Amino acid sequence: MAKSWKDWEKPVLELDETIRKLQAIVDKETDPERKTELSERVQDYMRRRDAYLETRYSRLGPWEKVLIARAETRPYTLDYINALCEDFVELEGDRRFAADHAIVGGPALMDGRRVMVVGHQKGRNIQERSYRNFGMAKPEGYRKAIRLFEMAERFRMPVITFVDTPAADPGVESESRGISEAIAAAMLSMFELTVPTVSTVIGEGGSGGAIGIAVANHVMMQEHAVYSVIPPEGCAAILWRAAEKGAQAAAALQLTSDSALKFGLVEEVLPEPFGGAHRDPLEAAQTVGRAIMASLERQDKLSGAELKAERAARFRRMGAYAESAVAAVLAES
Amino acid sequence: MAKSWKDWEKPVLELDETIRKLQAIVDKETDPERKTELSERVQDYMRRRDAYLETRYSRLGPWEKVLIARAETRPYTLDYINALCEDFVELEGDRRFAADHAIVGGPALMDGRRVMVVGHQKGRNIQERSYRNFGMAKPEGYRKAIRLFEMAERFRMPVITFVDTPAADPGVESESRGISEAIAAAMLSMFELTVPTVSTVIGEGGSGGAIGIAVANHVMMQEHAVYSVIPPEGCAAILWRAAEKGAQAAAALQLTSDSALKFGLVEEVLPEPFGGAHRDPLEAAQTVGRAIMASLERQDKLSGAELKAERAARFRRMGAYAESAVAAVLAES
Amino acid sequence: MPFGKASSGVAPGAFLPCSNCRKTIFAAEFEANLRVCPYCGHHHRLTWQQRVDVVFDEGSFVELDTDLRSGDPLHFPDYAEKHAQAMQRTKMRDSVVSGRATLMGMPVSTAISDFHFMGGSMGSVAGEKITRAIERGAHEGIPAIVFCASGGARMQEGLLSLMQMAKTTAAVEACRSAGVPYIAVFTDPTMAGVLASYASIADVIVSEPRALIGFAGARVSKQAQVSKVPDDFQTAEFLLSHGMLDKIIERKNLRTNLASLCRLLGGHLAAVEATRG
Amino acid sequence: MPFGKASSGVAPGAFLPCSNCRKTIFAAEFEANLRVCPYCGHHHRLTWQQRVDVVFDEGSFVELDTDLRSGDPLHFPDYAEKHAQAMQRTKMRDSVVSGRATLMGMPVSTAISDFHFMGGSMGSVAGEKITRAIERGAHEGIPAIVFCASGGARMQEGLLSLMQMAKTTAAVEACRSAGVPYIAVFTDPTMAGVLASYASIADVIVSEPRALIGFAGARVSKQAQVSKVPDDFQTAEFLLSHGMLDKIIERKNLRTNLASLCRLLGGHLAAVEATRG
Ligand SMILES: [Zn+2]
Ligand SMILES: [Zn+2]
Repeated sequence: MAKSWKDWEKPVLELDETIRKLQAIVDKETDPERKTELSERVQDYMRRRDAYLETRYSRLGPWEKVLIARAETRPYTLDYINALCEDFVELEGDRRFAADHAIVGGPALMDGRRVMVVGHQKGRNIQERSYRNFGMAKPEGYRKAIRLFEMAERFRMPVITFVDTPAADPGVESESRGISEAIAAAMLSMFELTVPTVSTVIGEGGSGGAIGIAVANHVMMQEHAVYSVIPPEGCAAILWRAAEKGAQAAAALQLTSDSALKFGLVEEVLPEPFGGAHRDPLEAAQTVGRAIMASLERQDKLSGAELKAERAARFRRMGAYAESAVAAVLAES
Repeated sequence: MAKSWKDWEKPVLELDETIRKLQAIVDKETDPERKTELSERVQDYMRRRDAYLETRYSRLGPWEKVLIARAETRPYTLDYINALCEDFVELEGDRRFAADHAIVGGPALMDGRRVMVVGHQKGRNIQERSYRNFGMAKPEGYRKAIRLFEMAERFRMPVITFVDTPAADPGVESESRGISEAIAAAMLSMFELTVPTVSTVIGEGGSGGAIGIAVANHVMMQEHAVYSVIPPEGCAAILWRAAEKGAQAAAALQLTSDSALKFGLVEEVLPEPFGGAHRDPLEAAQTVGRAIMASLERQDKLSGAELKAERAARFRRMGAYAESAVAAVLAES
Repeated sequence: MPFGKASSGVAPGAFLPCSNCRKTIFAAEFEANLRVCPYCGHHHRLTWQQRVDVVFDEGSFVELDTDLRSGDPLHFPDYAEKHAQAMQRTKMRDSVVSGRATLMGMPVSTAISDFHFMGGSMGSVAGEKITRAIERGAHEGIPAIVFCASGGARMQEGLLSLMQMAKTTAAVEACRSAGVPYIAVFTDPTMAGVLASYASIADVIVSEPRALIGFAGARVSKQAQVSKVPDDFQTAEFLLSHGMLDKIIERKNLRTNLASLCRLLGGHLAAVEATRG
Repeated sequence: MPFGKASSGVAPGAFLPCSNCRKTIFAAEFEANLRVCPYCGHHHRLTWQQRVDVVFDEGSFVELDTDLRSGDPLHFPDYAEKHAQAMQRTKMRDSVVSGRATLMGMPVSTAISDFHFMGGSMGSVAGEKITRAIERGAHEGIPAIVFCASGGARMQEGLLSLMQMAKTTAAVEACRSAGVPYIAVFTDPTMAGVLASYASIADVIVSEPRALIGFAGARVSKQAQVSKVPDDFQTAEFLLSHGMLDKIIERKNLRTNLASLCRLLGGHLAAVEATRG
């Protein structure tokens, strides 16, 4: 079982490095013949790399998607905001207890539209990760989100959320300050909105911590993102008393984007650039941005009451069960 | 300067004790003549006590009212709730951080009506005082109040508040969790209500801590209650660098009920029983209860929008200033 | 077999140890005491049927949504077998029973989780029943009362279970908009996905004493924590002192206290208005 | 006389020590740097006029409510004299100046507290001006921006001053109902009755660096406390980390940041809608 996305990406990273070096030589080469020859070698390497990526990424298993979703090179919420928004003012206060850096948010101008953006934020290096608490928000993070949702409602701004968290913070402090209430209240707050809402799972959609800010009219997942009721390691620990069987649990949980689409739990799976969002963050962002704007355009045609009703109905129909007296008898016989 | 209401109440308390003892003797006495004689002495003592109380309480100065408002025998919020409500379910949660025992509240049945009661609560003995934090609420107390106000709005229940606090808690913890925001948000929450509201200052109306839950359509003060922008000792400390000049400051601040009525800052002053509310808590409660019910009856005739507008207008007109170009010229010449 | 470990099959003449304090007590006395240990006051878990008996007017409960059957959408390893075994053992069809009842004369809508069925976990059927019970309150203008006893979302139904958190929350929103009282009663245990959705956003939240209540398994919370864990961590008493509960109510007072709350919040009026509207 | 202690009367060629770091600096450079010390970054207090110059479009500010005059309703000892002296010294009529201006072209309503007038304290006139400024925003559909610099309520007007807390809060409610952005800018100091009313319930709250912000005088808070008082207690940085502020903004960026906020929150649209309605 792979432990990191780098396990299979290593040959690619090595090829990338070789290509980079070779290209530098090409650039300096003055002899036209030699230049052409080297150029062809660069092209060849690139073809081989891309062929590898194409095969590899077209048959990624659930566990590999978990690892990619967790990759530290994967674009994070602020990367999408920076790529997609002309103006963004981060507002930090929850007006209750603390500034939580695992959820960021504020008003922004996206494609010329005023929107309220809220998303989980992870960190890339050790300091950042600690500052962002590994993207695990505390109650104050969700309460800040609620404040921003209410502000969006007041000023008639669509709400755009980016979901990317392993889970809500499970510590003693979070319990003391009501992490459960905060998550539930955040969902409730989203159900109360009469403005358009779009959520995108851009990495890890980790259980309650994810759904807390993912109650939208339109929910999307990036191709390699995952969305799960429980972290696969936690599931394996409970079921088989073996957290290391995460890959097995990932498969059982069907936490990939195609499964979520199949069960009708997301509206749209957004294709990622060749080799994953991390290979071309800008292209990934543009795909996400276009999808957000398309959904807003559709939602603009609905009244506030219709938006609210559509959102409730969206979640209302979720569930897999049978209901009929006949089914009941059959099930029990 | 008196330090306690007992300074002048001592003769009364002694007479009370003498009367009680003498009455016990009367009750046991079998000789009719002697019984009559003793009875008359009891009556005489009572007359003298009442005469003293009448004179004394008719000319209480501002500082003496401060001391009475702080008296540990004075009825507190829960005493009024117990006296006036048939059913009361205290709800403790602020859903944020902690249960605050300096503010109590919950739904109750008052004179057959469903109401939401919220009030500051002080303690009588050392343990109680510490449990109630001397009636000084922290942010969580005001946030609990907000929750109850919102619940009252949802279930169409009038809001009845009792005001009795030296001040909001000024500690480092309270600052850390936003005591200022909590007070301001509580006022804002009361301004949003479309149900009838009545507030009664039953003891100390201590600055921001008091007004936080006193934004009502109808605001009343008990005769000997005080309501002030700053504790007199604090005022004296700032103005004269002498906290012990509290009596002087109390006079300057005009913190008594008749002043508040004169300036149009309360609608009604509720007479207290002979010798103060603490001498007959039940009668005091009945007076308060009747006044609350009378105000609710009046407010019942208004729509939700009218109630909200009346409440805003009530506070909107408060202030003492002149406005005219002529006044401006005169003031500057 | 100590009390609180099973719900039936004990002869009334038997006597057995309390699973909490280990003191021995007659089965009949235990039942008469609503399955609260007379020695240590421990509130032992109830089945949904016992909960109905403790709280509602005798014979007033009518079960609804009885035709709902769980699927196995993910073909999750061993789920079908576990579910079938739980059905057989508990005579329930899933972890939640929903219906109508009266509470000291007042009509109410209710959903009751039973921990004995797969740890009271919330999958599609449980989520649907809870949703319907709360919606029924909203639509008919009668108070909705949910009794929680759950380890959380049911992982065997994957993301579908997570979505039940949002679905039940939508029902709470409907109840709020309708101005109908919605009350949650936490019993041992109330955890994770259930706590982090419909349970925590009730108008009023009460709990039985010493119930285990928390977001994360205690193991996870403590792992995640460098600082000291309080002794009463994740108990009802801990939650009360942290402002998350409104009241802790002993089982014997639950019926009258819930009736008071319904009356005070206007539960008896909402029905009248719903008929009018 | 160090900088930050007075607002005028210093020749531009003079040089004087910063009241915070004591380093010496030319008056002209100090003014050019918006009265922020180039050495220690200390944001020295501004007069209302300097605030207008720093934030609003040149020449766009129009003062309103100029005829409001304070009374002495309580005949409070020395109040009349103190007030008259403050008027003379500051050339203001009370501690707040209100009016209309444009911010990078957008019309806004504003109220500016000036600490130099009786510590920026809020009595009837200040309360009325702040109320009108916020109401004007609500009625005209233009963002309301208040600049706070106050020790709190003015005790010399007694309970009338306390009531200004409620009155200004009512104005904020009106602004919210109208869907018009209301922004508070905390500057050194923002305290007590001002902080505990209109200031803390703005849609967005920003602050200048290191401003003193608190409910109780630091003396009172510390007296009331057995535990350790943090070093940055009651500073803007303390409030930011405790979730009470949205952003700390250096004076030189205030203008563009406030304009961004107004635009993003739809301040430019509200006016259009207000004319329509
Ligand atoms: Zn026991
Ligand atoms: Zn300096």
